[in-house]
Amino acid sequence: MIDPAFIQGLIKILFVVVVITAAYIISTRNLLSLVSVYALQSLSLVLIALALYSIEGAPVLLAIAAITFASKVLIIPYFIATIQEKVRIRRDIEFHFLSPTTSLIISMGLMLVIYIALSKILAGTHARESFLFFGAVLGISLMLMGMMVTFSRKRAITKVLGYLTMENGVLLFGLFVTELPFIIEFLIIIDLVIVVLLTTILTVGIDSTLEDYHKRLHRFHLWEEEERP
Amino acid sequence: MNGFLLYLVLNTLVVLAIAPLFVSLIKKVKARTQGRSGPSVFQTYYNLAKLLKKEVIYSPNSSRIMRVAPIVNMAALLVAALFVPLVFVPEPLGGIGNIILFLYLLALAKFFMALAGLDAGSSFGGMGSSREMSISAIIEPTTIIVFAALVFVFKSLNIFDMFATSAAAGTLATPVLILLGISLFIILIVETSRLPVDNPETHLELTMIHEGMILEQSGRNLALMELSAAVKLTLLMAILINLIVPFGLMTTFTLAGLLIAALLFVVKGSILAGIIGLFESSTAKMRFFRLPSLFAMAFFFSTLIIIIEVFA
Amino acid sequence: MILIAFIACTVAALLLIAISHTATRMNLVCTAQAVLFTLITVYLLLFHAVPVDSFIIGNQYFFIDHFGIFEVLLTSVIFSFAAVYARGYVAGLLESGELEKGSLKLFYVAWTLLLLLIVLAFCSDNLALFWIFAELTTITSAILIATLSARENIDAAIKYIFVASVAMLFSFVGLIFLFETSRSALGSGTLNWTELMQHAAVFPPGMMVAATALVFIGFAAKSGIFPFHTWLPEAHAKAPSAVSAILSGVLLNVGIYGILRMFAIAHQNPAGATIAPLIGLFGVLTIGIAAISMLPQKNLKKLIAFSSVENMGILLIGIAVSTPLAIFWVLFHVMAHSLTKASLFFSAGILHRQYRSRVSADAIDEIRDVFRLQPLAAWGIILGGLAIIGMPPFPVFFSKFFILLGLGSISPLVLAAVLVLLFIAAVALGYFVITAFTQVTPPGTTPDIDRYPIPLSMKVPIVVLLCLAVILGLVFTSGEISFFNQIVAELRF
Amino acid sequence: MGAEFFLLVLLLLLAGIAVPLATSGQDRRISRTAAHVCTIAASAVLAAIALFVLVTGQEITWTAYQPFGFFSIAFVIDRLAAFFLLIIAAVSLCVAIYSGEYVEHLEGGSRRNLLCGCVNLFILSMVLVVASANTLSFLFFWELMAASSFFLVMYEYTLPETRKAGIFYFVMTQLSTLFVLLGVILLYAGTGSFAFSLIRSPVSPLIPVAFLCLFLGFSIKAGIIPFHKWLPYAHPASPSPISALMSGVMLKIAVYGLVRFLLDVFTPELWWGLLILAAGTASAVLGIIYALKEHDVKAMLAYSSIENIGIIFIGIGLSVVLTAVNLPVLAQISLLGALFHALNHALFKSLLFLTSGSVVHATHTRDIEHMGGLSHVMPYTSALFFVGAVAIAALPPLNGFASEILIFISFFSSVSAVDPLLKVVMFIALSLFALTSALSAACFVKAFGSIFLAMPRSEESAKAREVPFLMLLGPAILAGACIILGLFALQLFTLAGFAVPEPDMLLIGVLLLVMAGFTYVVLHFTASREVRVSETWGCGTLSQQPSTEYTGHGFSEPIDIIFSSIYCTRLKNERMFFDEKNCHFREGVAEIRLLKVFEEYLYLPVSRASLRVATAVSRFQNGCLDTYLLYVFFAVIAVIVYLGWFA
Repeated sequence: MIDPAFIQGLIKILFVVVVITAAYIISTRNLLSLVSVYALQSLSLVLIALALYSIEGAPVLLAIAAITFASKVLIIPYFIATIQEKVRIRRDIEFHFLSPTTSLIISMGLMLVIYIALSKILAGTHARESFLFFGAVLGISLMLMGMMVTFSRKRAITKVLGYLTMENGVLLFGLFVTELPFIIEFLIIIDLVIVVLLTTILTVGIDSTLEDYHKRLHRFHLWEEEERP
Repeated sequence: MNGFLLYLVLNTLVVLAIAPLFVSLIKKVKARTQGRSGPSVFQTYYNLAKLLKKEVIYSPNSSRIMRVAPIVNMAALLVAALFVPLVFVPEPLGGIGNIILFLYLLALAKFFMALAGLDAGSSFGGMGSSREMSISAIIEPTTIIVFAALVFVFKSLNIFDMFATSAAAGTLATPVLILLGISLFIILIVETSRLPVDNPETHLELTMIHEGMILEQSGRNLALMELSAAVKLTLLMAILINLIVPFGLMTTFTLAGLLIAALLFVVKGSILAGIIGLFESSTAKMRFFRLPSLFAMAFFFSTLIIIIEVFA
Repeated sequence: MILIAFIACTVAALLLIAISHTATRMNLVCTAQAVLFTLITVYLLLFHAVPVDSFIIGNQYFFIDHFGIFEVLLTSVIFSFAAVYARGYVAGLLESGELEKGSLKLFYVAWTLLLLLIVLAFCSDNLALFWIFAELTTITSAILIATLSARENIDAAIKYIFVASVAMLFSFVGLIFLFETSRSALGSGTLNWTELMQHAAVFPPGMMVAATALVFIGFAAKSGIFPFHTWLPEAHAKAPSAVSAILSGVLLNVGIYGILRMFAIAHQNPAGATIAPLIGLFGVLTIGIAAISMLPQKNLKKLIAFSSVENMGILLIGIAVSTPLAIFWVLFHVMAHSLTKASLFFSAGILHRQYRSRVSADAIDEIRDVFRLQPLAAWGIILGGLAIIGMPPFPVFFSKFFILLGLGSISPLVLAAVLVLLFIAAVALGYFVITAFTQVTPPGTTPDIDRYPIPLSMKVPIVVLLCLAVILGLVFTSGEISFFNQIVAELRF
Repeated sequence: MGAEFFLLVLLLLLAGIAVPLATSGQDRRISRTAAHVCTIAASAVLAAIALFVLVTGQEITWTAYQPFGFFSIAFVIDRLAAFFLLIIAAVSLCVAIYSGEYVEHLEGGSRRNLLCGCVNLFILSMVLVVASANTLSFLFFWELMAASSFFLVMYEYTLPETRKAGIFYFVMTQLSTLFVLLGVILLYAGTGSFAFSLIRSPVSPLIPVAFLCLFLGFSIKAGIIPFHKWLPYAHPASPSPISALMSGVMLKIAVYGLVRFLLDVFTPELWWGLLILAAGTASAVLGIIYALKEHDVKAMLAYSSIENIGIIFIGIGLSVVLTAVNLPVLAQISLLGALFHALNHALFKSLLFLTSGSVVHATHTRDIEHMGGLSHVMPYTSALFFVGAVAIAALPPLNGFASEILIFISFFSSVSAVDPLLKVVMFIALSLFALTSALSAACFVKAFGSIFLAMPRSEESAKAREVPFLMLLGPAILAGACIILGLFALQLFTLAGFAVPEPDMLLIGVLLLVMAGFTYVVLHFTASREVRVSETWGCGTLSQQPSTEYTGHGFSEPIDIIFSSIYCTRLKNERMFFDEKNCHFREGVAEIRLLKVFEEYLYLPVSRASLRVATAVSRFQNGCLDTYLLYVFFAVIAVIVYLGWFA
C-alpha cells in the first residue's frame, strides 16, 4: 500500500543515518553519548529491516527486526550504561594509531575498495543488480570502521562498542545479500550478548582500561622492565 | 729367486762398505776448500770402530724407545737400501723397490730418531726433533712432486724398472732429467741435513737439528746412528747417480761386470761427494725460519719442471 | 540419542559440581565426564554404523562422520588426561594462593562446558552452528584462562577474545557468502556441510573463493595462523598448564577442523586451485614467524606455544598440498601433535610449579638442578621436545616427512625454505633445553631450592601420553590406517 | 640364511638397551656388565655375519616392517654394508670391553646405567643405518643415531664446556639432518621411489641438487672443514669410550652414506669428484694443522679424525674423478684405498682414544702440558698408544701406511694418464696429501713424546698408576688388528678377490726383522756391552728439571710460526724497563695466541646475526592488544584486495 519508490528513498536516508552514526562513534571523545549513538544506529537498522519487509514481505525480516530492537536498542545499551556509572570514566582522549580525521579518510577509501571488490565478486548474482547492493558494501565497510575503533581507542569500553558496530555491519550485510534463515540471526544475537557480558565483566575487573592497570601493577609486583622485549 | 737373495746380500754389503767413505770424502773436500788438509778419507771407519768399543750411557728418565730407536733406525735404512740397487739391477719382487715405500721407510727412521731425541728430556733433543719434524713436513710436498715426476717420466713406480730403463737408454733418457737431477740434489741436501739446512759438524744448539736428536746417544748406539745417516746419504746419491749417469749399471749378472760397475759407482760417487762438499762450503747455514721460503722455491722449481714436461 | 547422551552427561556433571564443595570432588566429576565421553565415542566407533545422521532432536543440524569421531575421540582422551593432571595442579594452585576458592566452581563449570561445546562443534553439520559453537568455545576457554586472580591472566583472556571474535565475525560474513552462493546455485540456500559437498562442483568459482577466504580468516584465528596467532603465546604462557594443554591439544584442532571442512568443499570446485596457494602462503608465513620468534625465547611455556603455532603451519602446508597422501598425514599429524603437545605442557606445568617466578608468568625461567629436583618432568620435556622436532621413534617424524614429501614434488624452493625454518625451530628448542637443564648449583654451595612434592596424578599423564605417541608412531595397525583412509575418502580428496 | 643371525644381533642389542634402563634405579655393576656382555656378543655375531657376506658375496635381505603401500623399513646387507658392519662390530667389541671397567670409575651413580643403555642404542642405530635398504629407513635410523649420540655427548652435563659442546653438536646434527632430508625428498621427487636404485637416463635437473644436499649433509656429519667445529668440542666433552665410538665409527657412517649414494644411486659427473676431492684435501690439511696446535689430547685426536676423514674423502673424490675420466681400474684402487683407510682409521683412532682415555683417567687432566714420563708408570698403555701413533703416522709395517699407499699409487698412476688441466689439480692435491701425512707424523711424535716420554711435569702424572686389565685388553685387540691388517694387507685383498698393486708388507716386515736381527748380532759380537746410567746432558747442570723439557707447545712452535697465516697467530711481546732509555729490563710478557679462525669468523658471526634478526622479528609479539588488532585489520584488507583481484 506504500509505493516502493518512497520506501527506497526511506532506506537511502537510513543508510546515511547509519554512516553518520558510525563516523560519530569513530571520532567521539565523550563516552556517555557513545552508547546512545550506538542505540540510534541499531534503531536505524531495525527500520531498514521493516522497510525491507514492506518490499519483500518475508516474515523472517519481522522477527529479525523485533530481536534486534529488543537486544541492541534496549538491553545492551542499558547494560553498558550501568557499567559506565560504576566505572565512572567520562572521556577517552588518547588515540593509538589513527586520529579521528585520518580514520574517516581511511573509511572512505575502504568503502571504495570494498565496492570494487564486491562488485567483482558478486558479478553474476542477482544481488548485484538490485539497488540494495550498496547496502552490502555499506555493511562490510561498517565492519571495518568498527574494527578501526577497536584498535585505535584506549578504553576497553570503547573497544567493546567498536565490536558492536562491527556486529551491526554483519547484520546489515546479511539483510541485503540474502534472506538469512532465522536461526542464524537468533544464534548471532545470543553470541553477541554473551561476548558483551563477558568483556564488560572483565573490563570492570581491570578497571576499564588496559594501560591503567599495567601502571598500577608496577607498584605491586615490581615487574622488571627488561622482560618486555 | 736365488738371484734376488744374492742381490740382497750383495747390495747391503756394498752399501755398508761405501757409505762411510762418502761421508769422510765430503769432509775432506770441505777441509781442502778451507785450506786445511782435514782428516784421512777412512776417518769415519775409525770413528765407528772407536764408538763400538765405548760403553753406552742411558739417561735415568729415558724409556725403552732410547734403546730400540738406533736398531730400528738401522734396520729401516738397510731395508731402504734394498730398494736402491747400486750396482746390479735384478727383477723387482713383491713390492720391493716401490718408490713411495722407500720414502716412507726414511720417514720411519726419522720418526724413531725424533722420539729418541725427545726421550732423554733434554731441551737440545726436543729442539732437534721438533725442528727436524717441521722441516721434513715442509719438504715432503717437494719430494712427492719430484718422485711423481720421476714416475711420470719412467712410467713405473718401481726404482728397479727406472734404473733398468735408464741403464738401457745408456745416456740421459730425456733432457728433463737434468732439471729433475737438480731437484733431487736439493732433496738430498735437505734429507741428509747438509749445510744450508742444517750443520752436521757443529754441536752448537742453535745450528744443530740432526745432531741435536742424537746428542744423548752414546757408544754403539751413536755408531749405529752415524752409520745409518751415512747409508741414507749413499742411497740418495745412488738414486741421483744411477738416474742421471747410468753409464756402467749392470742389468745381467756377470762377475766381471759386477767389479767394473762397483768401481765405476765408487768413482761416480766420489765425484758427486766432491760436488756436495763444494756446494756446502760455498753457502752458509740459513736461519731456521728462512727455510720455508727456500723450500717454497724448490717446490716452485719442481712444479715448473712438471708443467714443462706435461704441457710441452 | 548420541547427542542426548553427551548433553545429559554434561548436565549431570554441572549439577554435581554445583553441589560439591571440595576441589577433589569437582575434579573427580570432570574426569568422570571426560572418561564417559571417551567411552561413548569408542562405543560409537566400534558398534555403530558411522556416519550417523539419525538423531531425535534437530536432525538436519547434526551429523557425525569418521572425521568428527576422530576429533571427538582425540578431544575426550586429551580432556580425561588433563582432568587427571588438573587434580594435582589445581590443588597446587589453591595452596599457593594463585586461585581463590570462590572462582574454583566457575573454573570447573567452564571446564565441563568447554568439553561439551567442543564435542557439539565437531558433531554439527550446519556450518553456522559449528561457527556458533566455535565462538562459544572461545568464550569458555577465555574464562578458564582468566580464572587465576593474576591481572595478566585477564589481560591475556581479553586479547584472546578480541582477536578471535573479531576474526570470527569475518568468517560469519564468509558463511553468509556461502549461503548466498548455495542459494543462487541450488534455488534454496543451505549451510549443511553434507549438502554443500554434493553440489560443490556447481557453485560459481568467484563467490566460492570469496566465501572460503573469509571463512579461512576466522578459523585461522581459532588455530593460531600467522597474522592472527598473536594471542596464542601469551594465553598459553599465562593459563594454568592443564588449560594450556587443552588449548594447544584440542582447541587449535577446532580451527584446523573448520579449515579442512571448508577446504574440502572448495576442493571439489575449481576455486580450490586459487585457494590452495593462499593457504600454503599462510602456512609458510606461520612456520616462519613461529620458528624465528622461538629463537630468543626465555620462557618455556611460551616456547612450547610457539612450537604449536609452527605445527599448525605444517598442517596448513599439508592441506595446501591437498593430495590424498598429504591429507592422510595431516590427520596423523593432528593426532601426533595433540598427544605430544599435551604431554609437553604437563611437564612444563610441573617445572612451573617447581620454579614458580614471583614476578609474572612471562618472566625468564630460572631452572636449576632440574635432574635432581624433577627428573621425570625434565625427561618429559627432553623426550617431548625431541618428539615435537620430529625425531624418529616419535610419530611426528613420519607425518612431517610425508607432508614435506608432498610439498617437495610441488616446489623444491618452498620445501628448502620450510626445512630451514623447521631447523631454526629445532635449534631454538634445543638451545633452550640445553642451557636451561645444564644449570647446576656449584657443588660447594648448598642448593636453596627444595623439591616441590608432585602427586602421582600429575606424573602418570606425561608418561602415558608419550608412550601412546610412540606406539602410534611405530605401530601402524591396519584398523588405524583404514580409519584414516575412510576420513580422506569422506572428505573426497 | 643370515637374516636370523642379523635378527639375533638386533635382539642382543635391544637386550643391551633394556637391561640397564630397566635397572636404572639402583647403581649396581651387574646390570652394566650385562649390557657390555650383550654388546660384545652382538658385535661378535655381527662380525661373523659381515665376514660371511664379505667372503662369499651372498646378500642378506630382510624386510622388517611394511605397514602399507610404498613405505617400508627393510634391510639389505651386501658387501659394502658388510664392510662397514665389520668396522662397527670390531670397534664396538673393543670399546665394550674397555668401558666394562672404565664406566666403574665414572661419577654419576645410577646414571651410568643410562649411559650403557644409550651406547647400545647408538650402536643399534648405526648398524641399522648401514643395513637399511631404502632411503626412508636410512633417514629414520640416521636421525635415531643423531639423537642417541646427542645424549651420549651430554653425559657429563654439569660441566660448562659440555653445554657448549652439546649446543654445537645439536645444531650441526640438525643442520645435517636438514640437508639429508632435503636430499632424500628431492631424490624421491626426481626418481619417484625410495629404493637405492640407479637413476635411469632421463635425469631430472633435481638430481645434481639432490646430490649437493646429500653431500653437504654427509660432510657435516663427517666433520669436513667448514662444518667441523662440533668435533673438537664433542669429543673432549664425552667420555672416552663414547668419543672412540663416535670418532671411529659414526664418522664412517657418514662416509658409508656418501659411498652408498655415489655407487648405487647417482652416476657421478666430473665436477662432483672435484668437489669431494677439494673438500677432502682442505679438511686433511687444515685438520692436521689444527691438530698440531691443540694441547688437549682428545681435541687433538678429534682434529686428526677430521684429517683422516679428509684423506678418505680424497680417495673417494679421486675414484669419482677417475670414473668420470673412464679409468675404472685406477678408480677401483683409490676407492679400495679410501674404504681400507676407513677401516684402519676406525681401528687406530679408537685405539688412540681408548688409550688416551686411560691416560686421562690416570692423570685426571686432558692437558698434555701437565703429562710426561708416563711410559715408566704405565708401560702397557704407552706401548699400545705407540702402536696407534705409528699406525696413524702411516709408517710402513702397519695398516695406516697400507691404505695411504693405495691412494698414493692411484694418484701417481693417474697423473700420467689424465688430460693436462686435470693433471695440475692432481699434482696440487697430491702435494697437499703428502704434506698432511708428514704433518701427522710430526703431530704424533709430539703427542707420544709429550705424554709418555721424558719426565712427568705434574704430581698427578708422577703418581699415575697403570689402568686395570680390562682397560688394556680392548685396546690390545685393536692394536693387534692394526698390526695384522698392516702386515697381511695384500693377502687380505687377494682373499677378498681384488687385484691391488699393494706392496707385500709381510715381506717388508720380515726384512725389517731380519735386518734388525742382523745389526743386533753384529753389535753383540763387535761392540762392548757395558751400560751405565747417568744424568742427561744439560750443559753441566746437576739435576735435570722437568721444566726444561720440550712440551707440546714448544714442539709445535716452529709449525705455528711457519703456518702463521693459517692460524692467524698473534705474537705479543711487551717489555717493561726500569729507565726511560729502555736499558734495564724489568719484566716482559711474550705470548703466541692462535685464533680460532672458523669459530670467530664463521660460526659466532652467523649466530649473533641470526639472534639479532630473531629479536627484531619477535618484537612482532609486543604484548599490546592494539597492535594485534592492527595486524588482523591489515590481513583482512589484504584478503579483500586479493579476492577483488582474483575472484
